Amino acid sequence: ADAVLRVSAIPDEAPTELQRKFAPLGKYLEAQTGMKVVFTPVSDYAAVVESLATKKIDLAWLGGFTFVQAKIRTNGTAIPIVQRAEDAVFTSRFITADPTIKALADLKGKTFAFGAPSSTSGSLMPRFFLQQAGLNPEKDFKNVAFSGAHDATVAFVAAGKAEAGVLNASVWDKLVEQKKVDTDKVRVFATTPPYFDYNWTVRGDLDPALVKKLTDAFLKLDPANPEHKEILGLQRAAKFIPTKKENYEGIEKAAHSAGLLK
Amino acid sequence: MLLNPAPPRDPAARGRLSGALLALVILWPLFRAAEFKPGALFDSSNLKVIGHFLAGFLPPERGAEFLAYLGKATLETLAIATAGLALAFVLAVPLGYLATAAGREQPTLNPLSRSLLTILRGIPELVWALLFVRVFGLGPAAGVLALGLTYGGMLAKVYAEILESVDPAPAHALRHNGAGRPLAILYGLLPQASKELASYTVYRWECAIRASVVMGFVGAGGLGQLMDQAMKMLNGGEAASILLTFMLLVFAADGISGWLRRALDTPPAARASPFGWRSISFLLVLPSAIIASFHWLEIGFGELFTAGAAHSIGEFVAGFLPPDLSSDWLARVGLGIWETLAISVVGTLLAAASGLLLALPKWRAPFSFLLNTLRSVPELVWATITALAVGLGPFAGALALALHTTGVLGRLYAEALDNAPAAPGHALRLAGAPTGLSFLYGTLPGAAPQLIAYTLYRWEMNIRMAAILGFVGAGGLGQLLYFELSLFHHAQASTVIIAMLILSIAVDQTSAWLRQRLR
Amino acid sequence: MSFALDGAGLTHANGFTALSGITLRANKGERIALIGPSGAGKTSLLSVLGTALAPSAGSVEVLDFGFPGASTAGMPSFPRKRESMSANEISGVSLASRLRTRIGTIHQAPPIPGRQRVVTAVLAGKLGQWPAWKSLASLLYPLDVAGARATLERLDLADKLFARCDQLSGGQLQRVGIARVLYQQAELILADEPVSALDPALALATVHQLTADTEARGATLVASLHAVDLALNCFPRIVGIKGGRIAFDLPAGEVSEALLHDLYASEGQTLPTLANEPRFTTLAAANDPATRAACC
Amino acid sequence: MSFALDGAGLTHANGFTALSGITLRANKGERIALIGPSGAGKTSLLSVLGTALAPSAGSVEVLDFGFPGASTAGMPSFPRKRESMSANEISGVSLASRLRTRIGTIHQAPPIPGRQRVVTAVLAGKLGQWPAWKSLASLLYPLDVAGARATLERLDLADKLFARCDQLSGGQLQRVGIARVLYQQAELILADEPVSALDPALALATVHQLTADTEARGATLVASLHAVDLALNCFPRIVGIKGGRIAFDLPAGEVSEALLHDLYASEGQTLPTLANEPRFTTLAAANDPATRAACC
Ligand SMILES: Nc1ncnc2c1ncn2[C@@H]1O[C@H](COP(=O)(O)OP(=O)(O)OP(=O)(O)O)[C@@H](O)[C@H]1O
Ligand SMILES: Nc1ncnc2c1ncn2[C@@H]1O[C@H](COP(=O)(O)OP(=O)(O)OP(=O)(O)O)[C@@H](O)[C@H]1O
Ligand SMILES: [Mg+2]
Ligand SMILES: [Mg+2]
Repeated sequence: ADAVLRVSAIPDEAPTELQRKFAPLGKYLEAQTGMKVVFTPVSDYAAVVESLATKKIDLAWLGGFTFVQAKIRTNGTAIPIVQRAEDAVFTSRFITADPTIKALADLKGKTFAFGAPSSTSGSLMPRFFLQQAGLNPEKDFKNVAFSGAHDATVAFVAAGKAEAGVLNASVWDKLVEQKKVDTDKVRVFATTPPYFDYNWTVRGDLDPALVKKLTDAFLKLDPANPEHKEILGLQRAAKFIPTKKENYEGIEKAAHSAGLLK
Repeated sequence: MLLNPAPPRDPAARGRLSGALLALVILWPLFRAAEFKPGALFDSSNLKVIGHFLAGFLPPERGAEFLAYLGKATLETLAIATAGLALAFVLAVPLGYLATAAGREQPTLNPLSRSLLTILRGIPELVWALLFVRVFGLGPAAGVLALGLTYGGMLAKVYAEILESVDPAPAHALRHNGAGRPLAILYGLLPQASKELASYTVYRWECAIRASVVMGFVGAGGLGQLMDQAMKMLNGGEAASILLTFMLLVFAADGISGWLRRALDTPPAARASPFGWRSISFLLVLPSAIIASFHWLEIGFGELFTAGAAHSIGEFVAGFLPPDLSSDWLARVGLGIWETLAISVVGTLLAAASGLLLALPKWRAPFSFLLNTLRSVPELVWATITALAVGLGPFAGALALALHTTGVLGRLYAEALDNAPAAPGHALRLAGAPTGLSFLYGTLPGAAPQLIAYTLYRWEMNIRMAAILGFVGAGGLGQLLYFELSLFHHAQASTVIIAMLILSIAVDQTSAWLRQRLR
Repeated sequence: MSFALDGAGLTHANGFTALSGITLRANKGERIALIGPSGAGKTSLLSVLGTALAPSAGSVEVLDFGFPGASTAGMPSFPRKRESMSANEISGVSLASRLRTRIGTIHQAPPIPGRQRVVTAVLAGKLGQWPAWKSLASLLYPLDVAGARATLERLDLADKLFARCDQLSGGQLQRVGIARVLYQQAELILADEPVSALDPALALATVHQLTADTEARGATLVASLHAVDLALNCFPRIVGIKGGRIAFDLPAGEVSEALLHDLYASEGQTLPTLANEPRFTTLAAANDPATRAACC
Repeated sequence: MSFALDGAGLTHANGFTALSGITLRANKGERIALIGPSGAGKTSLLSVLGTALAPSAGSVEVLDFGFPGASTAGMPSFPRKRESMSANEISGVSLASRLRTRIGTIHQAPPIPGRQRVVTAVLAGKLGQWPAWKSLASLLYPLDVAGARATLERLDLADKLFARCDQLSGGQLQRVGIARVLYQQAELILADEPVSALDPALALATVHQLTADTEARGATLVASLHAVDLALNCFPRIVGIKGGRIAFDLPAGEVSEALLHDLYASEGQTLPTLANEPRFTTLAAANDPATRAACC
C-alpha cells in the first residue's frame, strides 16, 4: 500500500518509551486501515502541533492543552476523535519529599518543578488550581524549574532538587505500580479536581472515510480480547471513548485565566 | 648630558586603572546576581548527595536492547553531524569571507555582515527546527537544516576571526602586488591559519555530535536526545553508557584534529606536488562520508524551493510579528536579560580562567584528557550535578556553564596558543625566563586577540544556552524563550529573540572592536 | 615618467609625522638609492610610492595614476587615472589592482608565511597577473616550477625550491622575497633594504641582479640601502632622507663625504663621537668610474 | 672559560646538516666575530651556543655547564653541571633556566610581539632574574622605567620608550632587541647580525655599545656580522664559517683579502664574477691599529 498514515505524539514521556508503547497499536491500525503507519517520536510539544498544523502528520496523541493549541493553530479544523475513559476525569498529583509540606499553602517560598511548559497535567491545570488556591508560581515560589517530562519531575523531587512538584496522575500511578518511586520518601499531598485531558486528534482535512475508520478502530478495542488488552494496557486505557471539541472548552478557559493563552 | 631626569610616568597607567575599576563596578553586581557562593560546593551534605547520585552511574547500562539502540543512535548522530556540518561549511566559507576584515586594506568592523551572521546563529535552533518542520515534516531534514544554518553562522564568524588574528603582512604584501583579496587570503593567510581552521572545524563537528538534542525536537533522534532523557529521568546507568560513548567520540574527534594539525605542519616532500598519500586518501574519504550521510538520512532539500514552502515559512514568520512591546513584557524581558547576563558572565569568566590554566602546560596529555572529559559531559548533565551540589538557582547554572565551557575554551586556547608566533616566547625562555612569564610576555600578546575572540564568542553562546538554565530554575532569557515558544506566544517569543539578538550583536561588536583596538 | 611626488607628507595615526614635503620624480628606467639614518622615513616613502599608504598631504602619481593627498591616513581609496577616465572605463578597484600588478615591493622583513614553500612564495608574485584558475590550481600543484626555479637560480637559491620558508636562514628568506618580485616582472620595483641580511659578495651580486633585471626591461628601481658603498657603486642617483625630508638628491658621483657625514650625524643626541668613521672614509674609491662599472 | 665546542655537529629534522665538526673555545671576556656567507651556519652555531638547539654530535660546554651531543635535534634536555652535581643540587630545569639567564641572545629577526610596548619588551630581559611578583606587576605597570630608558638612551632610542613595537622602523625594532640584552646584563652575549638594519654610523655606535658593555663587565661577546669592515674593526678575533665548518679562526689583523675572498666565493655556482670587490679592497684600512682603536 502506497498510502502512509503519519503519526506522532506529545513527549509527555520519554520518546523511546512512546515508541515502544505505540508499536502494537501501530500494527493494529495498519491492519484496520490498510495503510502503512509511520510513528515519529519527538521531544518537543510544539513540533507536534506545528507539523499537525502544516499537514505533515495525520494523527497525533495530544494533551488537553496541546489540543487547544492545535485547534487554534489549525483555525479550528483539528478534530479530536477518541480519548481514554480515564481522560474524561483526569487529575494531577502534587508530590513532595519534604515532611513540612502538607497542603498547597505550604508551598510558599519552596522550590517547585513543573513538567513541560505546555503540558496540561504537568503545568497548565496545576497552575490553574494553584491560582484558585491563591498562589502565583512566579511570585510565591522560591524557584520554578521545568523538568520537561512527568517522570523527570518525580526524579527531581526524589533527589531533592526540587522541594515539591506536580505530575499527571496516570504516570504517577504507573511509577508506583512499577515500584520506580519510593513512596516512603515521596508522597502525594494534594490532587487537582478532574478535568478533560489527552485525546487522539486528526488533521481536519483528512478523508472523512479514513477518520471514520480510525475512530472505529479505536472504539473497537476490547479489553476482553487478549491482543487488544495488550494495546490498551500499554496505552494505560480501560477502553477508548468518543470525544468532541466542546469537552476542552474548560481547559481553554483555564488556560486563558492562567495566562497561558493570549 | 642631562642629569638623569626623573623617569617619565607610564602614559597608559591611568587608562588601565580606570579600566580595572570600571570592570569591578560592572562585575560586582553581576556576581551578586548570580548568587556566587563557591562555599556551597564543599558542603558535606551536598557532597553526599552528589556521591549518591554519581554512584547511580555505576554500572553503566549494558543491556543488549539498550546497546543496540545506542549503536543506532550513534550512527545516526554521526551522520547528522556530518551532514549538518557539511551544510554549515558550504554556508560559512562565503559568509566568513564577506564578514572578515582579513585581507581588506581598510580595517572594518563589518557591522552588516557580522550582524547577519549573528542572526543566523542567534535565532535559536528550536525556532529554525519549528520553521523547517513546516516544510519537511518530522525527521532529520528539518534538524539538519536547522543545525546547518546555526552552525554556518558560527563557523563563518570563527573563520573570520581566525583569519583576522594571524599576521596580516603577507596578505597585504600580496595585495600591494596586485593580487585580489581572495587570492591574498589563500596565499598569504591560509598557510598561517590552516591548522587552526582545521581544528576548529573538527571541533564544530564534535559539537554537532553533542548538539543532537535539537534533532530530538523534530524526531530525528540521536545521542543528544538519548542523553537528554536519561538525565531528566536521572537514569544513571544509561547516562553513564551514553557518556562513555560521547567521550569516545570526543576523543576520536580530538585525535582526528591532532592528526590534521600534524599533517598540516609536516613539511612536504621536496617535489612539486605538496600532497602525500595521506592527504590524497583524506580528500577521498571526506566527500564519501558526507555523501553517505545525506544518503543514509534520506535528506533532499528540493521541497524547500516550492511555493508551498515559501507560503508556510512566511506564515510562520508572520506569526512573530509584531513583537510584544508592552511595558509589562519588556520588564520581564529586562529582568531576563539581567539574569542571563549574570549567569553567563560568571560562568564564562570562571571557564576562561580555568581554561587558560589548563591550556598552558607544555605536557598536554593529562590536561587534554581532563579538557576532553569536561567537554564530553553536556551542560545538561553538569546542570544536574551542580543543581545537586549547590541547589536550584542561578549559581548552579553558572557552574554548569563554567564546567562545560572550561573544556571548550581550554581546547580552543591550547590550539590558539600553539598557533601563535612561537619566536617571542621561545626567545624569552632562552634568556632564562620561567615558562609562565615567557608566556605572558612573549606568547600572549600575539595570541590575545584570538583568545579574546574565543572567550567572547563562548560568552555569546552561553547567553543563548536555554535548556540548562530552565532546567535548574535559573530563569534568564533562555527559559523565557522556551516557555513562550511552547505556548505559541510568538509575539512574546519574538521580543525575547530580539533581546537575545541585541545582546549577541553587542557582544559580537565588542569583540570586533576590542580586537581592532588590540591590533 | 615613472612616479612623481609633490609635497607629499605622511602622518601616522598616533600623530607622528614620518614624511613631510617630499617632492621627487623619476623617469622610467631610473635607478635610485634611498639612504638615510634609521627612522628617517625610507620605508614610509617606499610605502607611499607602492600605494600601500596614502599620503596625508601633497600628491602622488605612480605609473601615470594620480592619488590626491587625503587628510586622513589610511589606504588610498581608488587611484584615478590622470587622463580623463571614460565612462566605460574599468572600475576603480580593478584599476587599482591593475596598477599594483605593475609595482613590485621588496619588504624590509620578508612577509612570507613560514609554512609556505619557497616555490609557492615565488609564484605568488604573479597572482595579480594570472587568471584566477591558474592561481588556485597553483595552490594544489605549482604550475610554473620552471619559472620559479629559473628566478631562484639567479639568486643562488635553486636548491631550496621545495623547502619550507621557516627552514631557511635569514639571508635565504630575504632572497625568496627578492625572487618573488623578480618573478613578478614589475615596471617599478621598490626595494626596502633588499640585501641587509646578505654577506658582502652576495649582496653585491643580488643588487646586480636587481639592476640588471630592471635595466634589461626598462623598469624603474628604487632601493633603500644602509650599505652606502653599495648605493654609491650601483645606483646612478642617490636620495638622502633625514627626519622625513629629502636632505639631498644627487648623482652618485656628487655625494661627498661631508654630505654623508651630515646625513648620518645624530641631532645633538648622546651618540658617542667617533674618532673617525671607517666606512665613509674608505668609500672614496666608489666615485671612481671603474669601480662603478664593475657593479652596474 | 666561557664556552667550548668539541666536534659539535647539527643535523636538522629534514636531514640537512647545518654544522659539522665545530671545535671552538672562548675565554671569559673575549669578543669574537663570526663571518661567512648566507646559509653558512652562523645562526645555527649561535643557537647551539645559546642552548636553543642541542648538538646532534660532539659536545658543548657553556659557562661551565656541559651538554653531551644528542642524536636527535630539539631543545637540550637539561644541562649537566660539569662538577659532580650534589644530591641537594637544584633540579635540572631550574639549573637550565639559571644558566640561561646568564646568556643573552640577540636574534636575527627581533622576536618581539608587535603589540608589546618598547618598555615592556626591554624589561623582559630580566624576567629570569626578577622575582615572579615583580615580573607580573611589570605587566600592569612597568617597574623599572628608569632602567629601561637608560638602556634605550645608549642606543639613541629613548624617545620611543612607550611606543608600540609595531610602530617602529626596522632599525628601531632591531635596537629594541639589543636593548633587551643589554638590560639583561648577561655573561655571554650571542648577537646574530645585531646591526644589519642600521645605517653605518649607528651600526658602528651600536657595536661599540655592545663591545664596551661586555668589556666593562668582563662578559663574552660572540656576534655574527655581514659587515666585514665592522667585524675586522671592532673584534679582536674573527671566525670564518662556510658550509657548516670553521674556515678560519684568526686574530683580526691576520685576516687577509684572500681568505675573505675564499670565504665568500660561491662553490662553483652561478654567482656573477665580479670585476673587483669594492668592499674587501677598501678594507685594508681596517688592519691599521689606529682605526681599530677608534671603535673598540
Ligand atoms: N629548521 C631547519 N630545517 C632544515 N634546514 C635548516 C633549518 N634551519 C636552517 N636550515 C639550513 O641550515 C643552513 C644554515 O642555516 P643558518 O641559519 O645557520 O645560516 P646563516 O649562516 O645564519 O645564514 P644567514 O646569513 O643567511 O642568516 C641553511 O642552509 C638553512 O637552509
Ligand atoms: N605605524 C606607525 N605609527 C607611528 N609611527 C610610525 C609607524 N611606522 C613608522 N613610524 C615612525 O616613523 C618613522 C619613520 O619610519 P620608517 O620605517 O619609514 O623609517 P626607516 O627610514 O625605514 O628606518 P629604518 O632604517 O630603521 O628601517 C620612525 O620614527 C618610526 O618610528
Ligand atoms: Mg625601514
Ligand atoms: Mg642567520
